[in-house]
Amino acid sequence: MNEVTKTVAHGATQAKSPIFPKLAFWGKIKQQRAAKLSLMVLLLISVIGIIGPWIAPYDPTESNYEAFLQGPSAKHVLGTDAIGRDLFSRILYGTRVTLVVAVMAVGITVAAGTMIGVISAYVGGFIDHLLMRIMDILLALPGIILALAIVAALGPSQTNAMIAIGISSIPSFARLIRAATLVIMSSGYVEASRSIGTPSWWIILFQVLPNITNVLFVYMTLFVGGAILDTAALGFIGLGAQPPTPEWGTMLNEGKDYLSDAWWLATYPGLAITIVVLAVNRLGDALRDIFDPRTQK
Amino acid sequence: MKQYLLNRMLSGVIVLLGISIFSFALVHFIPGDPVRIMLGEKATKAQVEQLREQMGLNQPLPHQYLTYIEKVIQGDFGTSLQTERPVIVEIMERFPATVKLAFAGIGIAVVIGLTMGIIAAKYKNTLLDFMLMAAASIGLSLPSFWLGLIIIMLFSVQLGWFPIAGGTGWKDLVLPACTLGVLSSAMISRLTRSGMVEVLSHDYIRTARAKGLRESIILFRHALCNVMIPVVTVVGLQIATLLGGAVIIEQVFNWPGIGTLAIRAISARDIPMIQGIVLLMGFVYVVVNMMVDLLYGLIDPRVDLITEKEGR
Amino acid sequence: MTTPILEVKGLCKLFRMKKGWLQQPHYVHALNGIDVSVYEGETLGIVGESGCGKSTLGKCILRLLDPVQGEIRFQGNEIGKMNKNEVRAVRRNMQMVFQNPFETLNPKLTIGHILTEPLIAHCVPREQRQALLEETIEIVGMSKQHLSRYPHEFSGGQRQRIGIARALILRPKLIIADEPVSALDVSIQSQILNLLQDLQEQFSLTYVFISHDLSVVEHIADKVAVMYLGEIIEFAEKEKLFGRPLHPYTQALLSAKPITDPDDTREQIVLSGDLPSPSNPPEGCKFHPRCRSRMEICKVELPKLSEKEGHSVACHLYQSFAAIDSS
Amino acid sequence: MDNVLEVTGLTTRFSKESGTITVVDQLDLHVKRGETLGIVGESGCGKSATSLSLMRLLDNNATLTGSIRFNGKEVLTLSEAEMRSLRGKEMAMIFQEPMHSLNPVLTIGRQISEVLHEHEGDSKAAVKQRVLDLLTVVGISRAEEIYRDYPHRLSGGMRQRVMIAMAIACNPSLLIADEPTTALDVTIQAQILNLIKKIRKDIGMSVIMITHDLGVVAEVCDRVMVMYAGQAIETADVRSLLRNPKHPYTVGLLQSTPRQRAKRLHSIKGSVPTSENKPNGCRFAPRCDRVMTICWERNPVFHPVDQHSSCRCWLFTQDKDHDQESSVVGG
Repeated sequence: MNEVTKTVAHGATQAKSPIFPKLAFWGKIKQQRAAKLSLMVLLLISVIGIIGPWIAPYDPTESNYEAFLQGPSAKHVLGTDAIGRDLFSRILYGTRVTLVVAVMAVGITVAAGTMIGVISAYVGGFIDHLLMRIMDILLALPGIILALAIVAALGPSQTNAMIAIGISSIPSFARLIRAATLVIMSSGYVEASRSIGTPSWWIILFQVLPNITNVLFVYMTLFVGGAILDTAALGFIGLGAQPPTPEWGTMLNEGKDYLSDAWWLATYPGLAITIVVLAVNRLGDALRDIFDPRTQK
Repeated sequence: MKQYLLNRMLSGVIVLLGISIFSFALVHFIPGDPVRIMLGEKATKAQVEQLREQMGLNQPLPHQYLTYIEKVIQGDFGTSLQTERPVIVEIMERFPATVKLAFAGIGIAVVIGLTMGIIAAKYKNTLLDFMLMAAASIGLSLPSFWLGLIIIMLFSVQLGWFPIAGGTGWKDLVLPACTLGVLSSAMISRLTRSGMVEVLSHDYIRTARAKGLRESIILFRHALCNVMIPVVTVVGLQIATLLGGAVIIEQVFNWPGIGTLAIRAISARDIPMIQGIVLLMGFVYVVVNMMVDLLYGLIDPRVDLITEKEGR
Repeated sequence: MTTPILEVKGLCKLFRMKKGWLQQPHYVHALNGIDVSVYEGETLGIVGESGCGKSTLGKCILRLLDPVQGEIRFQGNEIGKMNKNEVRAVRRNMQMVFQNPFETLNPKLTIGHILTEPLIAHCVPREQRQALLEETIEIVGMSKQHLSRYPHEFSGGQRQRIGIARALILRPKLIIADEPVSALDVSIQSQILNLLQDLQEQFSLTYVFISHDLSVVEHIADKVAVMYLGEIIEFAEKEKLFGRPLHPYTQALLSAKPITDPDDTREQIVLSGDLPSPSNPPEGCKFHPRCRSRMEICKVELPKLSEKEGHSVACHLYQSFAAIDSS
Repeated sequence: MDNVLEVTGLTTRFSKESGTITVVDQLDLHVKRGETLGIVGESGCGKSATSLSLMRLLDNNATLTGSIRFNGKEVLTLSEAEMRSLRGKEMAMIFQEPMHSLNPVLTIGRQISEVLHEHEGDSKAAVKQRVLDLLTVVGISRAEEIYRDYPHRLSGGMRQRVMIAMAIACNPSLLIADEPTTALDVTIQAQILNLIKKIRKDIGMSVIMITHDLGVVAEVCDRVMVMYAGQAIETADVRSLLRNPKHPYTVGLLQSTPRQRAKRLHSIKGSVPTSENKPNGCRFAPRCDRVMTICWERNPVFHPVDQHSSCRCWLFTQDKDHDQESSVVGG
C-alpha cells in the first residue's frame, strides 16, 4: 500500500523549450516591478522637466558661433548644433515643453472623452447614437491628419498643436470609456442598486465612477505616450512648437539636414523621446495588467 | 450575411457624408476670412472678391455645401491654390506611390508581427517571450520620424547601400517600407500574442487537446483562426491609415506620396487640396473597412449574430 | 378572501430584436399574458427552463423592465403605470435577491456601504442607520465586524447572506428572489433556504421565488407556477401540482428531475427535441412539438389557462374543465 | 480483476505565486470495465482537477505524482506523443460548458472528423461517412446539415451531443464526463443522461461521471466516490451510498438535498475550506456535527467499512492508533 510508484509528470501544455528558461511567475510580479521602475523613471524625468533650466549648463537659445556643429565633448556633453547651441541644455529645456504639451493635450482628451463616453453610455438611445456616429466620422481620419487639419485651420504654434492633439484623440478615448461604462452598467451590482430604488446620480457617483477609474487611469497613461509622439511629430513637420523653442521634434527637424556631418543632432533628441514614451507606455501596460480583472485570479 | 454587409455599407455612406461635411466645414473653421488667409495680406480687394465669387462663398451655407457635393460627385475637387492644377490630378499622380509604400510596409509588418506574436505566445513567460515583447514595446515607443532618420543615417549615409531619398524605384522603397513595417509589426505582434494567449486558454482548446490533436494543429487550425479576427481589424485600420499617406514617414524619406502632398498643402494653407485629401482619406477608410467586414464574414461564421446582439 | 398583496394580470413584455436599420424590427414575446397572484405571507414559486421568461417576470414586477401591457397591483396600487419616483417609493416595500452573489455586490464598496445604500435611497434618518445595519447583518447570521470588509473576502454563501441583508434592511413586505441558491453548493444552498424560511416567519414576508430547480421550489413554495416560453401553463398549490401534475410539460419536468433514490420506479418521460427559440415560437400551443399527447387542435389554437378547484392549467386536454365549471 | 483504470496515490499540486497548493491529495480509485463511476463533491473539492489529471490536461504549473494505470500502461510516465495517441482514442472527455467547448470558427463535421484523421487515418470519404453515422448515433437527425454547420447555431443540448459524438469517435474504453449536464435544462439533461447510458451499453466503455448532483449519480452510476477538500472520503456502490451513507459529510449532503417532506432542511454549517486553508486533522472536522477530539488532531485513513463501502472517518475506524501516512498533511 505504501509502495506507491512515485512518478512525476507535468501538464500537457508546457512549452518544451530547454533553450529558453521559464521565468517563474513572470506575469504579475514583473508587471509590478515594471510599474515601479517606469514610475521612477517618469518621476526623474518630471523633476528634470521642472529643474531643467537650473541645471542646464548653457542658455538653450543662445547661439555660439565659435562652437557650431561640435561633437560630444567634455564642454558640450551632447555636442552643439548648427548655430552653436548646446544640445544637452536644449534637451533639458525641451523636457518641460514636451511634457507640458503632452499632458495638457491628454487633459483635453480625458475631460471631453470621459464626458462624452459616460453620457453616451448612461443616457443611451438617440444621444448615444448621435455621439457615436460623430466619433465614427472623426475616427475615419488618421489621428495625425486630424491634428494636422486642425493645426492648419488654427495656424502652427505650440498651443494649437496641443489643442489639435487633444481633440484628435477624443473619439477613440470616448469610445473606450463608453465601452467601459457599458460593462459596469450591465453588471449585476448596478442592477441590484437600481432594484433598491437608488437614484441615478448615486449610481453614477458610487457605482459607475469608482469602477471606471482604473480603466480611465490606464487609458490616460497609454494616451500620454501617443500624445508625446504626436507632439514631436508635429514639431518635426514644422507645425508644432516653432523655433527657437527647444522642442524635441523641432530639434530633430533642424538636425535632419546634418545627417552626414553631425549624427548627434538627429540622435539624442529622438533617444530622449523614446525613453520618455517607453517609460510611459510600460507604466500604462503594467497598470493595465495589474488592474485587468482577468489577471486577478 | 447579406443583411450584415448592407448594414455596414449604409454606415459607410453615413461616415462619408460626415467626412464631406467635415472637409467642407474646414474652410469655415479658420478664424478670420478664409479668402484673405489663402491669398495673403498683399492681395487686392478685387482679387479677394473674385476668389470669393469663384469659391461660392457668398452663397448661404447649405447651398454652398450642396454645390460642393455636386462638384465632388462629378470628380471636381477644385483647383490647388499652389500649383493651380486640379486637385484630383495632383492626388491621382501621387496615389500610386502611396499605395506601393503602404502595401510593402504592411506586408513586412504582418509577416514579422504574426511570427513574433505566435512565437511569443507559444513560449509564453520564457526569456524568448520577454525579449520579443520588450522589442515590441520599444517599437511602439519609437517616434517614426526618428527611426526613419536613424535608418537613413545608417544605411544611406554611413553604409551607402540605399539612396538617401527622393525617387520611387524599388531601391528607394526598401528603407521607408522597412521603417513602416518595423513600426507596425510592434503593434501586430503584441496583439497576436495577447490574442493567442487568450484563445489558448479557451475551453475549446482544451477540447482539442483532449481529442489528442498535435500541438501544431491546435496552434494553427484551432487557435490562429480565432486570433485572426482582431488582427484583421487592426491590419485593416493600418492599411486605411497608410493609404491616406504615411504622413510622417513620407516626409522623412521625401517619398512623393499623398502624405508629403498633405503636409505641403497644410503648410501652404492650400484649402481645396486639404479638402480633397481629407475626402480621399475618408473614402479609403470606408472602402477598406468594408473589405475588412467582408473578410470578417469569411473568417468568423458568427457575424450575423454579432449584429443581432448590437441591435438589441 | 383578502386581496392578494401582489396581483399580475395579463402581463406582456416584448423585446425588440433589431438586426439593422434596413430590417423590420422583430419582436420576441418574453412574456405573454401572465396572470398570477400572491397573498401575504405566502411563497409563490415560479419554475421553468432557461428562456421561459421567469426572470423577466421578476424584473417586470419590480419595474426594472417596463411591461408592454397588463396590470401589476402591489398592495392594491397599480404600479405598471407609475412614474420613476413613485416606483422608487414602492421599492421600499418590494426588494430583490439576485442569483449571482459574485456579481451583484460592488467590489469597490464595503459591506457597510452596500447595506447603507437602500437606507440613503429611501431617506432613513442618519441616526437610525447604524442600528439597522448591525441588527440586519446579525439577523442574516453574520457579525458587525463584517461591515467594514469588502465582498471579495467572503464565500459564496456569505455573499448571498449579504444580498439578503440588503434586500431586508428596509423591512419590505415582498421579496423577489431570482434563483437565489442556484449558484451555491448543496450544503450552502440548504443554509440559505433555511435562512429565507426563518426570515419569512420572523418578518411575515411574502416571497416570489424564481428557480429552475424543482426540488428547491417544492421545498420552499406554497403555490407554484410553471412557465414555458413566456406563458404560465400550470398554476396550483404545491401539493396539488407536485402530487398530480396535469400539464404534459409539468409531468415531463417532474419525471426528468433526477432524485436521490436508487430504487426510483417513476416512469420517466423523456421529451424529444429542444426548447424552441423564444424569437420563433411554434403556432398554437407552444409545447405541442414536444408533447406526447398532442392533438390536432394543439397545432392551431393556444389553450387558455383554466381553473378547477384551485388548479389552473393551460392545455387542451383539460379544456373541458372550464366547460364543466360553467355548466 | 478487470480494471480499465487504476489510480493510486494521485496527488496534484499547483504551484502559484503564493506557494504550492494541493488540489488532489493521495487519491486512490479504480474503474472496472463497463462500469460507471460517479465522482461527487461540491465546488473546489478537486473533482474536476482529478479528471483533468487523468487525461494530463492540466496547465504546466501542475505537478502530478502517484500512479495512473490505464489499460495496463502507466500514464504518468508516457511521453507527450504517447499521451496524445491515448487521448481521444482510448480515453475521451466531455466537458461542462458545451457553449465554450467547441471551436466557434470550425464546422461540426471538421471538428469531429479531425479526431478520426488523427487517430485512425482512414480515407476522407470513409471518415465523413463515419462522422455522419456518429451524428446519427448521438441522436442528431439532420446529420448532413449539422455536418456543415457551425457550433453557434446549435442549442446547448445539441452541442453536448456533438461533444459526445466526438468523444466516442474512436470507441474509447473510458469516457470522462465532467459535469456534462450542469449547464443544461432538466428536460435536456434527461436526454443527455439517457444517451450516455445507452452508448455506454452499446460500445461497452467505462464512464467516470463527475457531478455535484446526487440525483444524477442515482440515475446513471454503478459506484460512487465522494470527494471533500481534495480527498476521497467515501466510496460505495450507489445503493449503499444513498441508502446507508457512512461519512457524516455524505449524510449531510443527502439530507440537505431539498425534499418536500422535510419542513426544515438539514444543513451543514460553515463552508468548504479553501485549498490554501485546510484544517490539520480531518478536513471535515470544523463542519462535522459528530466531531471527536481525535478528528482535530489526525486525518483518518481511507479504509473499508463493510463489503459495500470504504470511508475516511474516525467513527468507523476501530484501531485509532493505526499508523497512517496521510495524517500529517498541512495546508
